[in-house]
Formats: sequence, C-alpha cells, structure tokens
Amino acid sequence: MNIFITILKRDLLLAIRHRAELLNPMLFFVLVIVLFQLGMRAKPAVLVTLAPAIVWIAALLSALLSLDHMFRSDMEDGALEQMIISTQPTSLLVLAKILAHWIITGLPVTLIAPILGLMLGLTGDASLILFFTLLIGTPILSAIGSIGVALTVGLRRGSVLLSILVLPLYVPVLIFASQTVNTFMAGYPIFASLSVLMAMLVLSLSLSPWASSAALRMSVS
Amino acid sequence: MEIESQPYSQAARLGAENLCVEKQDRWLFQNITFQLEPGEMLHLRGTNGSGKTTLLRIVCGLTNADQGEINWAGKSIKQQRDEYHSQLSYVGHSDGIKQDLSVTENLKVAAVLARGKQQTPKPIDIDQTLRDMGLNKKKDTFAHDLSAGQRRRLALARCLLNDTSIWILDEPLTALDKHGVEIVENMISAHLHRNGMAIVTSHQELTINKDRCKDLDLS
Amino acid sequence: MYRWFHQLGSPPTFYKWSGQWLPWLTFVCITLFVVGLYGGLVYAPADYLQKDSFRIIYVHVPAAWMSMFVYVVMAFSGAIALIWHIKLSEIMMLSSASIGASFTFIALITGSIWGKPTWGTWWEWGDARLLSELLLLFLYIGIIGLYSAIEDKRKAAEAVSILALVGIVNIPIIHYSVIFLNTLHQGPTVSKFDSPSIETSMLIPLLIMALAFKLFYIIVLLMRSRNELLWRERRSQWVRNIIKGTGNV
Amino acid sequence: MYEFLHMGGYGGYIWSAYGITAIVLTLSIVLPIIQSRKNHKRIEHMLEQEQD
Repeated sequence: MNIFITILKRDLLLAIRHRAELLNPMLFFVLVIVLFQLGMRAKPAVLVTLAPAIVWIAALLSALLSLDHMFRSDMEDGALEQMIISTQPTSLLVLAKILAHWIITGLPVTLIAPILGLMLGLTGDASLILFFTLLIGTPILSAIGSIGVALTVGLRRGSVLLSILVLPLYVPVLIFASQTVNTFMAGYPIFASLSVLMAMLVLSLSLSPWASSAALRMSVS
Repeated sequence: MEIESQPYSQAARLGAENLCVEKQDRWLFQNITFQLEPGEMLHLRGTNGSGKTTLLRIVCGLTNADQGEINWAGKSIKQQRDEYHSQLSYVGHSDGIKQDLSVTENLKVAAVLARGKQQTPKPIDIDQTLRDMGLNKKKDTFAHDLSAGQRRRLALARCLLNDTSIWILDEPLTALDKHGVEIVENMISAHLHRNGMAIVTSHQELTINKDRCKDLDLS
Repeated sequence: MYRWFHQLGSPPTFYKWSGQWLPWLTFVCITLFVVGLYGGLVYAPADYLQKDSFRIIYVHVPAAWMSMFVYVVMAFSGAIALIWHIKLSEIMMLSSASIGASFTFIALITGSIWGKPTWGTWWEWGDARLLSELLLLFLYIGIIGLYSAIEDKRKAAEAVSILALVGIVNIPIIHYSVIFLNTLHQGPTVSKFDSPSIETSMLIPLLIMALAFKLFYIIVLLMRSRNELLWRERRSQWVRNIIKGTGNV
Repeated sequence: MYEFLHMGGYGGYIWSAYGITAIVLTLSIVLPIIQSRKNHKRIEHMLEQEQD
C-alpha cells in the first residue's frame, strides 16, 4: 500500500511543479463547450437537450488530450524501467498513475462542469446529476485511456493512434452518462443507468491496470 | 569511507545459457553463455551497436531473448521474477532520475520501489549513501540543477541504498570526473568484496582487482 | 489429441498439411458459394413485406456473423500466444485481422445499402446492429494500425494480443450500450437480424452462405499464415528445401 | 433473364451489395496470393545472395 501512496504523491508533486500545465485540461474543456455554443447559435430549448452530450464530449476529449503524458515522461527518463523491475506489482503502480491522472485532469473538469451546465441552460438538479455522472465517469476515462497510452508509449508519434484505440472504448461511457442526464431531465428515474456507470467504473478500475501493466512491459522491452 | 561490510545474504550464482537475439534479419549476438559467481564482476565489451545494452536488459528481465535463458540460483529468472528483482539494481543509459524531484526525493522513491513492504529508509541511510557518493551537499537541490556527473552518481547511489547483491551498470563512468570515477571504482570493489556481483559495460578501463573480473567481448 | 495438436504446431508439418488441404477447401467453398447464391437469389421466394430487397441478407448476415466470429478467434489465439508463446497462434491472430476487417466492412456497406429501400435512409442511427458493427470496424482498424506502427514485430504481436483481449471485453459492453441507447429512442425496433424465424426455404441458403463465408475465412487464414510462416522461418532448412525444391505456392 | 436482373425493382441495391461483397472477397483472396509470390521471390533472392 505504501508504494501506491508514494507513486501517487510523487506524480502529484511532479504535476504541481508544472503548475501551468495543470490548467490545460480545464481550459480545453471550457473552450470546446464555448465553441459548441458559437458553432450552433441554437435556441435555448435545443441547447438544453444537447447540453449533457456537449459537456461529456468536451470532458472526454480533454481526458484524451492529456492522456499522453501519463507514461511519456517516465518512459523517457528511465523511471518506467525502474518501476517494472521493482518488486512491486506493476498493476498497483499503474493504478496509482491512473488515480494521479484523474486527480490532475478528471477532477478539475468534473468540478467546473456544473457551472458550464448551468451556462448551457441545464436546471440546478440536472447540473448536479451531470456532476455525478462525471464524477463516476472520468475515472473510467483515465483507466481505459491508460491501456491505450501503455500500448503506444513506445512509439515516437503515437497520439493519433492513441485516439483511434481509445475512442471506441469510450463510447459506452459516453452513452450511459449523457443518457443518465437526459432521462433525468425527462423526469424518469435514473437509478438504472447510473448503476451501470458504477459497474463500468468497477470493471475498468479492476481490469485495466492488469492490461496496462502487460502493455507497459511490452513497450519497455 | 566506511561501507557496511557484512556480505549479502542472498548472493547466488548468475548465469546465461546460449542467448541469441535477432535484429532486422541478422543475429545481434548468438550463443552467449557466461557464469558469474558471487564476488565476481563481468566486464562487457564491444563496439557500439554490438548489443551490450540489449544483453544487460535481458539479464535484468526487461527484454526477452529470442533464444536462451538467464538463470539465478539454479532457476530461470522467469520463474522467480520478484525474488530476482528484489536482489537487482539496474542503472541504464537513461538513469531513471526525475528532473523535477530533489536528490532525496528521488532516492526515497527508488528505495520504496525496491523495499516496498517495509517503510521508507531511515533518513540516516540516505545521508550515509549521499556522503559515500559525495553528494551530501546537494541533498535538496533539484536533479535538473545537478551536473551530468552528479546525476550519474545519484543514479548509482540507488545501488548502495537498496543493498542488492546484483548490480547491472550500463556505462557507469560516463560524464564522471577523475574523483567521480574513483568513487565508483571503490564502490564496485567494496561491493564485490561483500560477495556482490556486477555486470558492467564501459569503454574506460576499470581498475578492479583482476582475479575477480571476467571479460566478455560481443563484437 | 495433444500429440496431433503439438505436431501440428511445428511449422513444417503445418505448412505441408495446410498445403494439402487448401485445394480441397477452395473446391468445397466455391460449390457452397454457388449453391448458396443460387438458393438465395433464385430459389428463395420473395419476402412478402420487403419483396426482393431482403435478398441482401444472404451477404449481410453471414458477413456480420463472421466479423464477430473472426474477432473472437483473433482474441482467443492472441491469448494463447500471450500466455503460452505458441508462435503459430500468434501468426493465426495476425492473419485474421485484415480478413475480419473486410468482413466488417462488407457487413456495414451491405447493411446501409439494405437500409435504403427498407428504411429510406442510407444510415439508420437507430439500428443497434449497424452501430456496433461500425465500432467493431474501428476496433479492427485500431488493431491493424497498432501492428503496423510498432517496428519490432514480436513486440507488435504482443501489443495486438493485449488490445484484442481488451477489445473482446468491450464488444458486449459496446453492443448492449448501443441497444440501450436504441431502446430509449423508439422502443425495440423490429430488428431485421433477430434469429431466423423466417421460413426454411429462405433459411437454408442463409446457412449455406454462412458456411461458405466460414470456409472462405479458413482459406484466407491458412494462406496468410503460410506466407507469414515462410517469411519468419526463411533461414531454416525446411523453407530452403521448399523454395529450391518446388518453387511454387 | 431481365426479370432476374430487375429483382422486383430492387436490382440496383441487390447487385451493388453483391458487387461490393464480390470485390472485397476477391481482393482478400488475391492479396495473399500476390504476397506469397513476392515472399518466394524475396527468399529465392536471399538464397542466391548467400551462395555467391
């Protein structure tokens, strides 16, 4: 357990020392939403129905954008090799890195999402539900994304391939999360889709560290 | 420069049997076999691109050879991955130092990676290791403020701190000044004296007593 | 049984055995195709609702089944290669990727062509089957892209088998989330693919075509595996004999 | 024969679907054959190089 906290603290420390980079995911998230509004100039009634999808696609893209430096810097300065030949199970280290990535990118996006939801015309409760779906959903994005990053970290120009590998796997999260908010706005109970989202979270947090560590061992070899 | 001198408890024979690695349609090297007894050092020589680094990474278990086996204490390392890695320290070309962490922070993370279960090493261990490596004045400076030679010594300090019986060092003397080279040579011979083993690649000659030193030329 | 499997595993025997089987397989496959096409296009009566446009199912449905089947075979042989390092199953996995992608592509195109007369649109977002077929195509593209992006082919094969395993876990999730999305819109659409409750005279050609597609897959798989095997073992003696000896396929 | 081609007004859809399928399938058969010939030539070339 000690190793998990050490790697987590180390990654957060490294992120804080690059304070400027911390803002990138949030700025990108807000910018994408603003672009949607400018692009559509839709009537408020239409905008509200699209709001969950817009916010979620923006969150998904900002997670995808910042996935790359989850392992990239460790790969370059040899820290990844040290992790793999350490006695600690690599999947525990990967889980720590996934959590660190979520705290750095997923959490800030989730925190400011309700405000943007209100901006797009969502009611207070709908924004709250949006916040919950993001709170549950963004860790899934980091977990699944870690598999794609681990597979492509060895490549010099892997980023386009990364999005082709990862986006199809993001589809279920996007569907269930934005549908949860839509069904809430339509007044139906949302327990079903929310629990499916929780199930996805548990599944991705338990399976993806194994797959990512196998992929890392391959990329480093 | 006093280094604890009791021998490593888990030192055991490390050997390789006819390792072969293929690289783009030709053999990088074929049928490499060597045996290393506790207390001995293998000096790996060879021209650039003759596969020295690949061989080191195979011994570390980072890469798999196309054919052949590495065995430690009589068993293949693939079956005893964790015990083998608990006895191994590897310093490669990219030395695994995070530029934005301070010297002590880097060593703390490296120590937890190696020890894991027990707590992080007591501060005096870190100070002792830094004093041995001549870095004690640089305790809290960031790694990116260190010179290349100091960074190299910081990477090598990991081997001392983690107290592992097998050292795999890839060009440990690069970027080191005369004083640095002397520190590293004393460190290695003390390590061999404690029944430790080392596999080293280096273009410069290492003044280590000859009877403990084996040679292997890949080119 | 194990001895046969182990013996098959050795490249020269696999090469010889597959060489003998290929002509027969091709012959049977061609006859199945001819019979299936005749059955589907001529013999089967026109559907009372969709009239003749339903005949596209004789190509669309087998391709859709095969696209899923090939992915499962790919992931399965990838897992074997990852765990037991059996070289032949690694080759089988790699040879299945492109044929699986082409089946998915066929299923997609014929599906949308069929959508036009029946639903009036080239692309029906509501249709769960077509959507998951599209995402399956992206999974295949990811696998082929990843394999070509990594230079060291042994590492690339390992990466592909990991991705295939991740994909196999995600396919049911993607499929049911698309159906979930679909049922929200307009209730359970009468999916034209639900299990063949259609008359036997329409059903038999469909099964023949499905068998023909399966055989076609096996033929292409064997051919690609033989090429890959020959190239990987090019310095070994048995390849030299083959090249010097017969010099043909 | 015309009746067969006309397919009750859906000829265009049916034959385009079957046409694309035929193209993709023949392509998947022809490519491995070409690759096999290419492999044979490359290996023969390699063997000759080794002799002289």
